Amino acid sequence: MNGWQQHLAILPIALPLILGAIMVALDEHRWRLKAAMGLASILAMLAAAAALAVQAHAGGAASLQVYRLGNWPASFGIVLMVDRLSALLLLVTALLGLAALLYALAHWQRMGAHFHALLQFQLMGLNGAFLTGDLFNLFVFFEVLLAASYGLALHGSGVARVKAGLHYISMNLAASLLFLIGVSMIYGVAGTLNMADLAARLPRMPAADRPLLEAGAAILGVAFLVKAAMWPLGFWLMPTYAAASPPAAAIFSMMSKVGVYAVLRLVLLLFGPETGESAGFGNTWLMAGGVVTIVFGAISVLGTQDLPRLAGGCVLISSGTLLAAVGAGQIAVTGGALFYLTSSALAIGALFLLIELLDRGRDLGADVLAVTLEAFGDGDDEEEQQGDDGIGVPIPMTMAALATCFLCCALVLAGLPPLSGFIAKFAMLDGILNPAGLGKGPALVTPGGWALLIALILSGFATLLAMTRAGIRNLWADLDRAVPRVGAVEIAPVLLLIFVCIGMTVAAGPVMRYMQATAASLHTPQDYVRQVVGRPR
Amino acid sequence: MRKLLPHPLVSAALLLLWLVLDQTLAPGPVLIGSIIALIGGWTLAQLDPGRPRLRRPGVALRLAGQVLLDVARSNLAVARAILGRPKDRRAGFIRIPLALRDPRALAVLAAILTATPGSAWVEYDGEEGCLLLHVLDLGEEEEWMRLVKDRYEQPLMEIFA
Amino acid sequence: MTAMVLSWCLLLAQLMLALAMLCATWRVLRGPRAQDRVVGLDTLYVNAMLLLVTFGIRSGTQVYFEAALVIALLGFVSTAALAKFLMRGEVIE
Amino acid sequence: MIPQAAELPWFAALPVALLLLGGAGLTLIGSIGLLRLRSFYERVHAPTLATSYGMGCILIASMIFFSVLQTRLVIHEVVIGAFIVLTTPVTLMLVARAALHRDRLEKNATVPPSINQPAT
Amino acid sequence: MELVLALAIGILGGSGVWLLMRPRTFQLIIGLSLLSYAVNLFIFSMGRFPVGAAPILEPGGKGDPASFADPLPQSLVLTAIVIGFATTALFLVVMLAARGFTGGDHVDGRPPR
Amino acid sequence: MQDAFYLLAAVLLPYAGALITALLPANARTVAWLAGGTALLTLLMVVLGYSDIAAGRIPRVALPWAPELGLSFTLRMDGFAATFAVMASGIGFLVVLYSRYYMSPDDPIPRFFSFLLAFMGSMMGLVLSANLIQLVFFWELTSLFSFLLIGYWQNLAAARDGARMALTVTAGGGLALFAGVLVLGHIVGSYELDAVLAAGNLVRAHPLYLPALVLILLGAMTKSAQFPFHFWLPHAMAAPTPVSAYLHSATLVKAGIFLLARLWPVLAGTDAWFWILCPVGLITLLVGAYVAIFQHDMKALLAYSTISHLGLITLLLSLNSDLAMVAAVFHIINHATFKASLFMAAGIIDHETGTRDIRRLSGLNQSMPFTARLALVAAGAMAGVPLLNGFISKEMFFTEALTAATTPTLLHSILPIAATLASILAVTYSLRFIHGAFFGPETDDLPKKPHEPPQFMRVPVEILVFACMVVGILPSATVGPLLDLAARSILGDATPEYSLAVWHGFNLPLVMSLIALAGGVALYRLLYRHLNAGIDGTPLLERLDGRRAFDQVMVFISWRFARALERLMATDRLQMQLRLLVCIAFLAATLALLPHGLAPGGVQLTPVDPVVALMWVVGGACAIAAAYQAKYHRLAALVMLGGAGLVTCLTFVWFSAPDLALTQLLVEIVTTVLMLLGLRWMPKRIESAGSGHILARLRRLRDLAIAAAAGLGLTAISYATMTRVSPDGISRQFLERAYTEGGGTNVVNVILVDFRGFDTMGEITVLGIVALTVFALLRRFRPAAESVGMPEQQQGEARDWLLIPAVTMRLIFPVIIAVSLYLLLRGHDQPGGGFIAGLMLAIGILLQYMAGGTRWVEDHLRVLPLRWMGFGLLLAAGTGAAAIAFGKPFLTSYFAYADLGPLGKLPLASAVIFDLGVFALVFGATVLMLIALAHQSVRRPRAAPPPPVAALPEPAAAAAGEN
Ligand code: NA
Ligand code: NA
Repeated sequence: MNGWQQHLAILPIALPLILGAIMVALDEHRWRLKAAMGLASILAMLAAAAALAVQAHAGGAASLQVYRLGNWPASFGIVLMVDRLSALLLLVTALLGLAALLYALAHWQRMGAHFHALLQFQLMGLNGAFLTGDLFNLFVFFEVLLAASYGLALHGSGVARVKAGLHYISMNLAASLLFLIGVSMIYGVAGTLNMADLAARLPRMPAADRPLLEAGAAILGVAFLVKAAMWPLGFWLMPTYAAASPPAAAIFSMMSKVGVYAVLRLVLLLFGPETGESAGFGNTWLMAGGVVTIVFGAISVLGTQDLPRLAGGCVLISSGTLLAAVGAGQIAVTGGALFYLTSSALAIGALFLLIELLDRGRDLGADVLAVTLEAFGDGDDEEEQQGDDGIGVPIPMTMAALATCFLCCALVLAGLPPLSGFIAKFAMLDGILNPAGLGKGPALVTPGGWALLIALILSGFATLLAMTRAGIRNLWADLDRAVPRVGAVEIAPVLLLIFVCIGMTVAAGPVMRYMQATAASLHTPQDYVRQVVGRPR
Repeated sequence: MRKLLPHPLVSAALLLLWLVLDQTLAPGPVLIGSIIALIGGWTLAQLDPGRPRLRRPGVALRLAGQVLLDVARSNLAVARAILGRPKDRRAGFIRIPLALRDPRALAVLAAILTATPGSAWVEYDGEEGCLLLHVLDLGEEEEWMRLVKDRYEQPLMEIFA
Repeated sequence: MTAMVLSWCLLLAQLMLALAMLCATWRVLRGPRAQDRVVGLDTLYVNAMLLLVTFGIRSGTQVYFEAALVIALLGFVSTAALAKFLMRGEVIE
Repeated sequence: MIPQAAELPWFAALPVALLLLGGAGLTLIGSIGLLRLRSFYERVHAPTLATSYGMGCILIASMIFFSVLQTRLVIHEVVIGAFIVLTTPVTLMLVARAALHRDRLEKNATVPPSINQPAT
Repeated sequence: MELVLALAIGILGGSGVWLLMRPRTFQLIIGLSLLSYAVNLFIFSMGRFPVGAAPILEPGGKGDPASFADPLPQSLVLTAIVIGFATTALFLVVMLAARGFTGGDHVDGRPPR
Repeated sequence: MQDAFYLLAAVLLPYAGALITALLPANARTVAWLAGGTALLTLLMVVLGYSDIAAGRIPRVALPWAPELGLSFTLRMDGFAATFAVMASGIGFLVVLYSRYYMSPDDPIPRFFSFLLAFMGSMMGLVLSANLIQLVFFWELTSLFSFLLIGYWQNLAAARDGARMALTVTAGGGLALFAGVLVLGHIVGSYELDAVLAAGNLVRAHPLYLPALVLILLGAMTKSAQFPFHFWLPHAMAAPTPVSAYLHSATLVKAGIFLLARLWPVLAGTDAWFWILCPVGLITLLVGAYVAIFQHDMKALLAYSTISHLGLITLLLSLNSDLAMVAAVFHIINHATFKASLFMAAGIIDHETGTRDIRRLSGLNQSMPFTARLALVAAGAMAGVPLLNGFISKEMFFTEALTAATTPTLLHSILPIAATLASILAVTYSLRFIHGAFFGPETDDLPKKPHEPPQFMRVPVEILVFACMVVGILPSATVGPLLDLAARSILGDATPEYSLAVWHGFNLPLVMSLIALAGGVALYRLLYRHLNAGIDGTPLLERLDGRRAFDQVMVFISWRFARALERLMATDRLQMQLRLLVCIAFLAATLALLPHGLAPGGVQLTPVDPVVALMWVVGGACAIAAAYQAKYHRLAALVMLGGAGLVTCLTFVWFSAPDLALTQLLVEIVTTVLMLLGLRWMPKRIESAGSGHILARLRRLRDLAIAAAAGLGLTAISYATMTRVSPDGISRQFLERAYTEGGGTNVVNVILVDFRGFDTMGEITVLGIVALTVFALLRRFRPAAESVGMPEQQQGEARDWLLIPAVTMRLIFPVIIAVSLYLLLRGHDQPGGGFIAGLMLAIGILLQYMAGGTRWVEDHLRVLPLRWMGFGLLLAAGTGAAAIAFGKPFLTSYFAYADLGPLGKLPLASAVIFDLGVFALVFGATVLMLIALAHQSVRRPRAAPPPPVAALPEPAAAAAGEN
C-alpha cells in the first residue's frame, strides 16, 4: 500500500467536510452546483468504500489498515482503523447517502435551507464514527452525525417534525452526556482513549479498578443503546423517523445502526473471551434488551396504520435483532447479523423513500376510512362482487413499479424468500442453533438463543401481517386514487437499494464469506490490537 | 489621514493596550499592534462616523485627579453608610439639568458618577437634557447639584468642546 | 516571616472575597425583584474576577490573568443583556 | 502557602498584604451592602465599592507583587481596571433604568415620574 | 478537597437531573446546562484531583507529568464545552419552534390529561 | 451435466417465462402461447429426467450459493418429486391452455400468466429441492405467488381478503416450518435432504423431536388447509377459476401433503405423529365433506371437497403404515386430476352462464352436453365410483382404515366408520354438483344464454377426464410405474407389496364403497329440499365460521392486543423517557459496581481549601435554586445558572485550566444572551398555587429521589476515581512532546490543534452544523400568536435610555477585537486560541446588536456569517488535507520560525492556520445563531397566524417573566 491509496481512509471524512464547507459558503441559489458537488462526493465515497472493502478483504485474516492522523503514534494520537467491518458500513452508508441525495433532487433539496451541506456532514459523521479507533473521537463523530441528523430531521420544519425533534434532541443530548461520563470514566481508570490500546491495557488493569471500568462501559453502553433505540430507551425513534423528510429518514436507517456498531465494536474489543474477568460483560442484558426490542417493534408494527410509523417499527425490530445477535456472542451469529444489518438498512432506507411516493396522490380521507375498514368483516364486498366480477383492472406502470418495490421491501424486512432478508435471518438462526457450525458438536442452545429464535420468527410474521395490510390498503384497495407522479430520479434510488438487496441474495456466497470473515476477526481482536498498538512511530 | 486614522486616540489606546498585554516593545509586536490599532479605528468609524474633538489635556488630567480623590472619599463614606445604621442617612432621587449634550462626554460623566460610590446614574433625557441621579446619602441637594455641574460637567464641556 | 504574613493576609483576603461572593449570591437567590438578582450577578462577576487576581498572586503565575481580563471586559455583557431584557422584553430589537 | 512569597522582600510584601486586605475588605463591605441596604436603588450603589477602590487595591497589589518578583514592570492589570471602569457604568445604568421603568409601569409612587409626563 | 469537588459535581448533576425530568422546555434547557457543567467537571476529575500547575510549558522544555495538571481531560472538556454550547443553542431554537407550533411550552406540546 | 441442464431448466424456465411475460404490454394476447410453451417445455424437462429415474438413478445438480451457511442450490428428482413435478408442470400447461379462453380480453393478462408461471417455478423448486432450507425458500415463494394470484382481481374486496388470508395462514405456517426445519437441521447436523432422510432414528429419539415435529406439521397443516387452518381455502376461491384449478388441485395445497410424505421416513412412525395428524386429518375429512354439501357456489363446494380430500390424505399419512403411504401418494395423483377438471368445468359453467350458484343453475345438460359428460365423469371419480381413478385409491383408503382398526384405541377403531361416513358425504356433494347444475329443467333465468365453450377450452378438461378413466380402468398399466417409483423413493426397500387392480374380489372395502354410494344417493334425496330452499350456511355448523374467527383474531392481534401492549410498553411522554434513561444509566452503573463494590482509593487527600469550599457553597446554592426556580421564574433561573457557571469557571481556573475557564466563561455569556433572546418568545408563566395534588407531590418526591441518587452516584464515582492512583496513561506523551514535536508551550492548545486536532475539526463541524440548523429552522419560525405583539415592557414610554450606554458599547468593540486577536495569536503558547477568540469577537458583534438594534448594525457593519463559517471550515480541513500533498497523513502539522530580521522570528505553524480556521468558524457560527434569533424581532410585524388547533390556552399572565 503506498501513494494515494494510503490516504484512502481519510477520504470518506475529509471529502464531505471540504465539500460541505464550500456548500456552506455558497449562496442559496447555487443549489444545482451544490447538488452536483454532493453527488460527486458521494460517488467518490462509494468508490473509496468499495476500494477499502476490497483492500480489507484481500488482506487475509488480520487485515487492518491504520491511518494515523497527524502522523502521531496510535497510543496517544487519533487513528482511523479500516477493517472489513468499517469498510462494509462505509459502503452501506454511501449507498444510502446516494439514494437519499438522488431522491432529494426531485424537490426535497429545496424544502429548507442547506440540505446538501447537512447531508454531507451527516455522511461525514457516520463515516467518521465507523472509522475512528478512538473513544473520544467516536464521541465527536457521534455529535457530528447527531447534529447533522437534528438538522435533517427538522429539514422542512413543520409541527410534527419540530415536536418529534424536541424529544429526539432531548434524549440524545442526555445520552451524549452519558457518553461523556462513560468515556471519561474509562479514561480515568485506563489512562487511554484508543480502543485498541484500551483492550491491550485491560488484562493488566488492577482488579480494584475494574468495577469502575465496567461501570463506565455500562454507562457508555446505555448511551449507545439510546442511539440504537433499545427498549425502553427508543421511544423517540418512531415519531422522529416518521416525521422526517424521506431522504433524511433513509439516511437515518443507518443512524440507528451506529449505536449497534459501537456496541458491537466495544463489547468484542473490551469484553471478548480473552479479557479474563470482564469477559462477556453485558451480553445477557444485550440479548434480553434486544429480544424485548424486537417484541416491542413487532407490536408497534402491528398496531400502526401509518406507513412511516410502520417503517419506524421495522427500524426497531432491526435494532433489536442486531443487539440480541451481538448479545449472543457467537461468530456465526455475528456474521449473520452483519448480513442482516446491511440488508435491513438498505431495505428500510428504500421503504422510507417509497412511502412518500405511495402517499402521494392519496386523498387525506383514505387514512381515516382505513381505520374503520380494518374491521374487515363488513360485507360491503357483496355488491362489489356483483358489479364487475372477473374483470381485472390494469395497473398503471408507475403503480406496478411502486408495488414491486414495496413487495421487495416487505420481503426483505419480513425475512421472507427470495430476498436477502431470508438469508440474513437464516444465517443468524443457524448460528444460534449451531454456534460451532452445522453438525459440529452438540452445542447447547441458550434460553436466550431460543427466545431470539422465537422473537425473530414472530417478528417476521408481524412484519408480514402489517406489510400485507399496508400494501393491500395502499396499492390494491384504494381504487380511485390518483396515480402518483413519480420522477425517475425518485424511483431510481429505491430501485438501487432493492437491487443491492437482490444482489446480496444472488451473491449470498461471497457476501456471506465477507461477513463471516468480518465476524471472525471481530471476535478475535488480538490481531487488531497488535496492529494498532504494536507499531511505533 | 482621516481615512487612515479616523479615531487617532482610540487607535493609540489600542496600540498601548496591545503592548501592555504583550508586555513587550519589540518591533514585531509593535507592528502587529499598529495594524490592529488601525483596524480597530476603522471598525469604530463604521459604527461611529463622528470624530470627537478633544482638547485641553490639562483640564482632563486635573479632572482625573479630582475624580480619583472624590472616589476615594465616597468609598469611605459609603462603607460607613453600609456598616452604619440606616437612620443616619436619607437616600433619594435628584434631578439635575445638564447643559452637556455630547453623548461621549455624557458617557464619561456617567462613568465618573457610577464609579463614585454613593451616586447612581438612573435616567437621562436627551431632549430636556435632564439627569436623574439616585444618591445614597442625599444631604443637601444643592451640594450634589454643584458637585455634578461644577466639578464634572464644566471640565467635560471644556474637554469635549 | 513576611512570607507567612503575606500568605495569611492573602488567605484572609480570599476568604473575604469568597464571603463577598456569598453575599452577592444571597441577593441573587433572594431577589426580591429581577433587577436585584441582576445586580447580584454583576457583583458576583466582579468579586470572582478579583478572586482570580488573588489566585494569580497565590500561585505566582500569570496564566490566570486572561480569565480575569475576559471577565473584566465581557462580564458585563450578560448582565447588560438581562437588564435590557427587563427594560424592553427583548435583548436585540 | 504562596510558593514565591519567600522571595519577596518585606518592603514589597507588606504593601501587597495591606492592599490585598484593604481591597478585599472594601469589596466585602460593598457586598454586605447588597444585603443590608433596603431598597433596590440603594443596593445599586453597593457594588461600586468593589469596582472602584476595592478593585484598585487588589490590582495594585498584584502589580507590585509580580513586578518585584519578576524584577520588571508588570502592569497589565491596568487593563483590567480600565475595562471595569469602562463597563460597570453600562450595566448599572441599564439596570437602574430598567428598574425605574418597571416601577413606573407598575405605578410605584416611590420613584419619580417620567420627566415629560408630569406627575399625576 | 476531593470531596468538595465530588460534591460539587453531585449537586450540579442532581439539580440537572431533577430539571431533566420536569415538564417545561425551559426547565429542560436549564437542566441540560447544569448537567453539562457537572459532566465537564466530572471529566476533569477523571484526570485525578488537579494539583499540578497549568499545563503551559517553558519554551524548549519537556513537561514533567508530576508537576503539571493532566492536559488531556482539559482538552476533552474544552471539546465538550463547545459541543454542549452548540447543542444547547440548537435545543433552544427547537424549543422556540415547538413553542411557536404548539402554542405552549410543555415538552410534549401539550400537558397530559 | 445433462442432469444439471434439465433440472435447472425445470425450475428456471418458468421463472424466465414469468419475467418475460411481466414485461409485455398490458393486453398482449400472445402471451398465452408463450406461457403455454414455457409450461410444456418444463414438462418436457421433467419427462427427460424421468427416464433416468426409471433407470434407478436420482439426477441431481448442486450449484454453490452460500456454502458458509451450508446452503447450496441443490436440485434432486426422485420418483416422488417427479410425480409432483409432472403434476405441477402438466396440469400447469393445461391450466394455461384453459386460461387462454377463460380470461376476459379486458383482463391485464400478462400479469396473470407471469404470476402463474412464477408460481409454477416455485412449485417446481419446492418439489425438486434437495435441501430443506431451499425447500422453505420455495415454500414461501409459493405462498407469495399464490397470494398474488388469488388477489389478481385486486379491485374485488373478496379477492383482497382471500389473498391476504391465504398469505397470512400459509406464509405464517411457512415461518413455523422454517423454525422446524432449523431445529431439524440442528438435530441432524445437516439441511441436506439425503442426510436428513437417513437420520430418522436419530431424529425420532432426539429431545427436540417434538418441537421440530410440531413446527413442521404447523407448516404442512396450514398449507394443506387442515382443520383448524382450513378456512383460508374457500376464500381463495375469489381467484380466477384457472388459478383455483391449479392451486387447489395439484399444487399449492398439495405442498403440505408433499412435505408430510417427503419427511415421512424421518418424522413418521411415532405416537406423536399419529396423535397429532390423525385427528386433524379425520376432522378435516369429515367437516370438509359435510360443509361441501351445503355450498351453493360450485367453486366453494369444490373447495370444501378439496379440504376433505386433503384430510383424507393426511389421515392416510398419519397411520404410520407403508401401504397407507402408497395409498396416499396414489390419491394425491387422482385428486389432482379429477379436481382440476372439476374446477375447470365449474369455470366453464361460470364463463358461459355468468353464475356458479347451484340454486340458479339447472338443466345445463341440454345446452352444454359435452361439458356435462366431462363433469359427470370427473365428479364420479371424486365420489369414488368404480372404474374411475378415485375409486381405487378410496378402496385402498378403506383397506387401511380397516387395518388400522385392529389397533385397540378408540380413534383407531372408529376409522372405518368415519371413512364410510366421509364417503357417503362425498357422494352426496358430488351428486349435488352434477345434479344441481346439469339436470332438472332448463332455466332462462341466467345472466347469459348458456352454450358450449370454445373447443380448446374444453381440451384440458377432456385430457384430465380421460386420465381419470384410463387410470380407473387400467391402473397398473398407466399410473403403475409412476406410483411405484414415487412410493419407492419414499419408502425405499420397505415398499410393501400392493396391487393396483379394479377388482379385488368381494371384500369389506367394496361393501363400504357400495354403502357409501347408496348412502350418498339417499342422503342427497333426503337433503334435496333443504338444499334447494336456498338457505345459506351449514346446518349444525352455523357457528363455525373460520373467516370470522380469523378476522377477529387479526383485529385482536393488530388492534386491541398490539395497541394495548404498546400502551403498556411505551410512552410518548418525554419526561418519562428521560426518567427511564436516567434510571437505566444509574442501574447499569450500579449493577456493574455491585459485585465488587466501590471503595475509595488510597491516595493521600488534598487538604480542604476554605476559599474553594465557600465558592462551592455559592455554586451549589445557585444550582439548586436554579433547579427550584426554573418553572415560574425563568429569568431568576437564568441568573442563577450564570452563578453556577461562574463558579464552575473559577474552579477551572483554580484547577490550573485557564483555557477551560476562558471558554466556559465566554460560552456562558453567549448562552445567557441566546436564552434571553429566546425568552421573548416563550409563554408567560405565573406561579399557580395548584399542583398540590397528592399524586403530583409523590411524583415530585420520586423525581427528587432519582435526582439525588444520580447526583450521589456522580459524587461517588468521581470521588472514588480521584482517590485512586492515576494509571500511567497517555497524558505523559502530550506534556513531553508538546513543545518538541508540537511546537507550542500551551499543551492544551497543542492537543486541540495538533495531537487531537481531528477532534477539534469534528467539534467545529458540529458547531457549524448546529448553526446551519438553527438558521434553517428559524427561517420558518412561526411565533405563537400571543408572542407576536410587542413585549409589554415596551408599552410604557422610555426615551434615550440606551444613548449613553451605547457610546461605551461601541467604543468597546475595537477593544474586543484587539483582545480577541491577542488571544488568538498567542493561543499556541499561552491560554487562548481559536475558540476563545472566535467567541469573543462574536460577543463583540452581539454587543453592537444590543446597542444599536438589528437594522442599525446591519446598515453599518455587514458580517456574512455563512462565509466566515465556510471559510473557517475550509481553512481547517484544508490545512489537514495539505499534509497529504506532502505525502503525510491528514492533519500532520508543520512548524518553523521565519526570520524576519529586525521584526523577530515569526512562528509559522500549520497548527496556527488550523486555529485560524477554528476562529473563523466559531465566530461565524456564533454570530449566525445570534443574528438569526435577533432577526425574529425584526420580522415581528407580520400577520398573526391563526392559533393552532392543538394549543391549549395557557394560564393568562399578568406580570413579566418575574414577580
Ligand atoms: Na456610583
Ligand atoms: Na340447480
